[in-house]
Amino acid sequence: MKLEELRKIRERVQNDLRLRGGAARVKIVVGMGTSGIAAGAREVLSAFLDEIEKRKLTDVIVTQSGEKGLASKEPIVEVIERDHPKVVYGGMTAEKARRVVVEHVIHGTVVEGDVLAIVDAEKE
Amino acid sequence: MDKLRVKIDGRTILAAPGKTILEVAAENGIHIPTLCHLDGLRDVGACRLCIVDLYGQLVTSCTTKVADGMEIGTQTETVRAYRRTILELLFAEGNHVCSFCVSNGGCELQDLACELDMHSVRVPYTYRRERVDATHPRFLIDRDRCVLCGRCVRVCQEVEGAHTWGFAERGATARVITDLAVPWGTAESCTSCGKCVEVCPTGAIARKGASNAEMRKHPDLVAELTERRARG
Amino acid sequence: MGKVKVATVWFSGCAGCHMSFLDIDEVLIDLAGRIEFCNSPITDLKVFPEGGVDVTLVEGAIGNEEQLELARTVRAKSKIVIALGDCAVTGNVPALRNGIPPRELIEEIYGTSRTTNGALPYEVVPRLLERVRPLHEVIPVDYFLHGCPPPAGLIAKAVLALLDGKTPELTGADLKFG
Amino acid sequence: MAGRLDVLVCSGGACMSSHSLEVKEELVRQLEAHHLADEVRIVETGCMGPCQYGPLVLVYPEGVLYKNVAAADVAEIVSEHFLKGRVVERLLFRSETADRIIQERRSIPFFEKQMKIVLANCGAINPESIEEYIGAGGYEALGKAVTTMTPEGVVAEMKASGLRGRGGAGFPTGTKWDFVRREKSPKKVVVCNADEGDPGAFMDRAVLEGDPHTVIEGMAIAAYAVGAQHGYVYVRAEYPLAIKRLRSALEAARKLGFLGDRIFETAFSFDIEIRVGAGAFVCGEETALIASLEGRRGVPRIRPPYPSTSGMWQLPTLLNNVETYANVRHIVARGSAWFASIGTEQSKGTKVFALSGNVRNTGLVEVPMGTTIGELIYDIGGGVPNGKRLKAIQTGGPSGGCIPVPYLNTPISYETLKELGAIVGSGGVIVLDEDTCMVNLARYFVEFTASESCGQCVPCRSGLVRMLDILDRITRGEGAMDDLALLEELANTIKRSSLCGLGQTAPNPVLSTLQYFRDEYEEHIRHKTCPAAVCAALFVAPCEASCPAHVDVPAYVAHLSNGDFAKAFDIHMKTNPLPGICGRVCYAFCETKCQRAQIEEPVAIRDLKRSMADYAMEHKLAGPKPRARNGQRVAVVGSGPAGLSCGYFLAQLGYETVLFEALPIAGGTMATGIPTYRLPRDILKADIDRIVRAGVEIKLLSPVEDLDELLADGYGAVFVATGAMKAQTLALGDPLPRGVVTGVDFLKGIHVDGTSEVGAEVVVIGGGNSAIDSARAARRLGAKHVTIAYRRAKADMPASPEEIAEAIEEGVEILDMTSPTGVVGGGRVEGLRCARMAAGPFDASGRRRPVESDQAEIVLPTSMVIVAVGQEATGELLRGAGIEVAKGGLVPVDPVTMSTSRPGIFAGGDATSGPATVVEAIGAGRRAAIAIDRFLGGNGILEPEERVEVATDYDEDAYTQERARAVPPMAAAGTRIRSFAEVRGRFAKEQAIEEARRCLHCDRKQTEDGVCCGSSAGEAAGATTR
Repeated sequence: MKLEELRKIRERVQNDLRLRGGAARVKIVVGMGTSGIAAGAREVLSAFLDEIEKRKLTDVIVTQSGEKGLASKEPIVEVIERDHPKVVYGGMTAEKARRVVVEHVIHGTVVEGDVLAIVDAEKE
Repeated sequence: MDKLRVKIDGRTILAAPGKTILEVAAENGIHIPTLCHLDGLRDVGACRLCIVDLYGQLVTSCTTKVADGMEIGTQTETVRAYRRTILELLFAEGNHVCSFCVSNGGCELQDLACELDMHSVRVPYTYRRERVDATHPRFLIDRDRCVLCGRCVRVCQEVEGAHTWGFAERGATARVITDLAVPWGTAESCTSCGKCVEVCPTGAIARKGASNAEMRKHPDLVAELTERRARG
Repeated sequence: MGKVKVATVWFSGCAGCHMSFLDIDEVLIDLAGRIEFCNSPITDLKVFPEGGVDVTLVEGAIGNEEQLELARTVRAKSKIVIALGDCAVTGNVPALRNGIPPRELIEEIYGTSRTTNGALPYEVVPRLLERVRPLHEVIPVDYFLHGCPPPAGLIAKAVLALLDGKTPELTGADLKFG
Repeated sequence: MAGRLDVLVCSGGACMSSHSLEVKEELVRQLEAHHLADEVRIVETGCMGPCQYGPLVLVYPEGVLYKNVAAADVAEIVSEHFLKGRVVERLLFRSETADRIIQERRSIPFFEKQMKIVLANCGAINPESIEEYIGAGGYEALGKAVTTMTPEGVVAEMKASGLRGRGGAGFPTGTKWDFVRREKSPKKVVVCNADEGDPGAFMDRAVLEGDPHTVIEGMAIAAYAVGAQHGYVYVRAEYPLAIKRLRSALEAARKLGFLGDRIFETAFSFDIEIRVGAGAFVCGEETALIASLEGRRGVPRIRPPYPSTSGMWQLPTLLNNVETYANVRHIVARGSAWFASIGTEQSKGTKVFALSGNVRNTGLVEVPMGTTIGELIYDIGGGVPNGKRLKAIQTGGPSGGCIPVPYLNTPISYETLKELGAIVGSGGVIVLDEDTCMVNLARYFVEFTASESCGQCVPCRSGLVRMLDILDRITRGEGAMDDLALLEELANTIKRSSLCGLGQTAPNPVLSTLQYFRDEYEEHIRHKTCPAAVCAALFVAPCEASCPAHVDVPAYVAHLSNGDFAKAFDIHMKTNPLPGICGRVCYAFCETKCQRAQIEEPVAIRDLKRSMADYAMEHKLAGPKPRARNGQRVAVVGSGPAGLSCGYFLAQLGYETVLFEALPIAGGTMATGIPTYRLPRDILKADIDRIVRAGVEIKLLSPVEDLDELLADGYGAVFVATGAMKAQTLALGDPLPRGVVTGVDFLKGIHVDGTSEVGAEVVVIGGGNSAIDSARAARRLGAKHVTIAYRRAKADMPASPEEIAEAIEEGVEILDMTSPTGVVGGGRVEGLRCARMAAGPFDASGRRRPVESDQAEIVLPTSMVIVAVGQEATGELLRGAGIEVAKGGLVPVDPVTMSTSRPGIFAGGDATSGPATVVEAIGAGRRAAIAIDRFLGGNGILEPEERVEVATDYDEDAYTQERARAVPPMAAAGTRIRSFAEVRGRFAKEQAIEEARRCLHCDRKQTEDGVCCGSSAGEAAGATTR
């Protein structure tokens, strides 16, 4: 074992432990109420997780929330970035989820067409 | 070798390095009471009766080596009081009934009561009740009279090399045992050399059938033996 | 000057200490002129003097309720109490029964005895204490005379010192038990 | 696919014993069932800390902490939280101070003030995964040390860090390392002492179970620094889980090359073996530990030589404790300067404490050195539960000492605790509440050390047993005052002359309790009482022991359970002649000690008493017959509870007794101060009339001005019970506008003078019962809005919680942390200016002192201000009789005889104690009556007959089953505020009988053959140890 090897292990494992750090840059919240799940929120959630894994994003966490009260727009997803307003997407699909990861999460460009609302953090 | 300068009870004394306070005191005619110490055996500092005052710290003189500039009090109020309390504790934990003891008149514990001015035992007595082990053909042990000084254990290990005697249990139930706590008479390692009898400071280990007048012990035997062995 | 009032009492012990007291020989004559014996097994005076005494010598350990009671009376009515001999000082031989329940003891001693026909003395004699105790465990004691029995000379030394109004110097070999 | 949730299940020892593994298994099943196994990862971790609330489940990324999770809760957590994102609120932590739920782990007060260095990984990673350890930065420090630092450099870092031995002695770790490093020996050994043996200490176990690699890494760094090749961990056999995890950690470390040959491809080689100890406490002592490691009898030997020069196999040996090693990697990785910046001048870093005893949040906590004791107990520990008062904390286990309440502001460090006679020790902290008997506590520790002494040296072996004898004697009520001196002498002899640390520290629990709680020892010896009602030989039952009047509660409750109200009443009258009053306004100290609370709730003793008293009143029962008159006369000044009680018992003893009362009515504060909705005046009158019928003469409108006149009048003795009627005031303005009154005057106005003027808006200042009484009375007189302004926190109000709750129901608003500074208004008061307060340091009472906050002053608009901030005695009458009067008008008296410095003059009640309770005054009056009897030549015996245990005639076993406490009917708040009618109703007769049968009969201690005949809870009550 060399020091460099140790550090390699650490980097690998740290990705694994990122959930517990509480210091994620971006938090993606998938609405998983009854209507959300009926509209395909499970697939959306899986797509997010898969895409994040593929792109080795260590500072993004995916979590879930309950009913948002806007059944017609489900699945609904919120993207919360530190120091940015919250972006709420509606009518998500697995495909759109992958796009949000690439464009919004990685490149910082909101995927305009699917946005339901942009909410300032203070107003909540 | 350079001598160290120490002060014992106000007297300045030159001492050889590597010696214990007890040795230096004895060489200079200063008596310090002892019980578990015996010339020729390794010192363990268990009975605590030889404590002396280093003015700030109490140490057992049998285990503490002299150091240059050391100031030692062997008879300060503090150590005298503590020694007396410790002696009372010894008397209280056993059944030290001198009047019918085979060592009456030849007992180090009895002598210590005189030496340390012990008028009465202020703590409650325990009244221990242990069976006398008289299974050995020549010797017996009355554990009620044992002070757990460990001299029998050490002489058996260090001089005889038989390792028959040992300690068992702890706290108030600690006691000396032969082999793995078997009756002495059945302890196979025992060579029946009798050194334990000679070093036992009280009447706990004694020769069978000996009258009080006959039961005089010779603990100095050990020092003689070890010295002779050293000379080869 | 009036005579010094002296009492002696005898609890659980063998009377050997009293014998030793008598062994002080010619000193007894000297003492006779200076002390008044108030209560003592020797004089067979059975009631402890109401008015109190100067010195009481106590032989024996405290083994039963009567002795405990009397020991307290002795303390209340004596200026100086001396524990005389190893039984009073340490419990000595009588205390060897400690650890055996009194009931068992009585049954062992009386229950199997031919002379008592197995009758057990529960009511007529004072009840045994759970443990035999040295005198100072039940009352404060001023001086301790060691020995089984204490040598006559030691007793004489202590008593004479007290008669001279001095504190008996008990030290070294004076403190030999047994 | 990457995980979405990490679910950490605590599998520390405490959580495992509350079945956390079942929770984990159920989680696995539920995740499978919901097809979440890929997204949710379950991690078994070491101890998370708040053991009280186990099993604990921590869910990331949100950081939601669930407590007391049962397997049955798992389905809900999975379907609600993991699937739908709805946190399961009922399993969350709740704030102790405010009524709110706390979701995230980091905002739970228990964690807020902690700083986790040693425990950083405990509860956060899987202890059986070396990868997780590495992910958390593990083995980086070892790599750094062996590849970039010299051994001297490592030692220098340790020295500079200021780390001190965490095993208890606090020896500088770097210095010890330096000793070993300097030894010229080709072979050296490092040893980890994991023989954690203090009762109540479990920090080493938590580290070994929760983060074993941190210890391995620390030992490896140490070995590198001192030049050792072999390491041993000496761990007690009682820690099988720690052994198992350590063993698997060692294997994993070897596999990755952190142990073994050429570590990090350097010349450094090192390996570790586990040695399992057989559980002797003394083996925590280093020389005994080494003896045991070598396979010999585990007894200490004299030092020097120290292990650093001659330890295991006579080799230079470095011996440190688990927690010490756990600090090492952090110091190496982050630098000594960082470490030295934490803590106090001489005590650096953090310390792990195991909080246990009477504290809300028991468990493991880690705080920076310098954290105050109060912060540890209150902010982290959550304070003392069940409404009990803190008495002391015990630190350092059997080698440590007690620290009483006045020292809560002491910052924790090796030096400060030592100064107080305690020690940091290994970190066990036992919180003790008012129900702890300090003598019994000391006895417990001495019993422990006496049986754990190795038996080698005389002072420890024989001395501790003798100390135990003496302590036993004292707890049985057979102690003498001389025993305390002997106990101290033995303690000092053992402390100063024992061979090893065990003996040298074993007397500490006795010495420190003697230092701070000597009065408690003296209570046991002089008065044969155990104030905490623990030492079973000294009382009938805990209720009786805690009653200031020592009413034989078990006896009268037993009579009630048999339906015999008259006999119950007779028993009560033997010690307390005011049952009607006490059945309503008593503080019911008895109920706070009632052992029934261990099953559900205390027996409703006060309500039972009321039923009995009402029965006696309605049936015109008189109570026990007094003795024939003996012809002697005694005067009593004041007709409050103390005076009435003293007068009654004097009459029972045959004295002709005259009570002098200055006012036109009898009863003292009971008549002038306690509102009628709590104590109807016909009840007061009935109790007083019964005393008059028993032979006491009461002279109203007869103020006494000169005690000597009374004595000259032929009274053989005088009992002065003039109360504490003078209201304390606040400087709110000069001159005060109209509308500012004292609580005393306000309540007296209502009940004696018949005035009833009240403003629409009323502010009451104060936090005691008279403040509550004033507020509730004001509501009844028509005040629209009543506010109580109190300068401390609501939880610190001295008023009874029951009264406070009832006041709030009646619309009284309580504004705490509010301290009045002045009134607003000219002719008539218009408002009250108040400063807003913040919680400051702890005061001698153990409460936080209110200090001015930076919030702006507020003005409470009001037309009336009632100042109810306390009352005091004047002591005038006694001063006039030449008796010295202390500050606050209080007269010093003997607590048993109530006699003043002047023979023949006795005093009691509020006049000598300051404002207290009715039942305390009754007790004082009775004690005085007994003492007066003795003074006048009597024998002072009120009850010649021995206590008889009351037989009961129902199926007791049936009543030891859980059974709710009976609640008497209460008037609705809306009805209550319309009149001064009594608020609380009473039990129906059958209901009272049923309730009385809930009594567990703690008075029945042992039958002749030594078998306890009570129920299991009854046994608990009779036991001397808690």
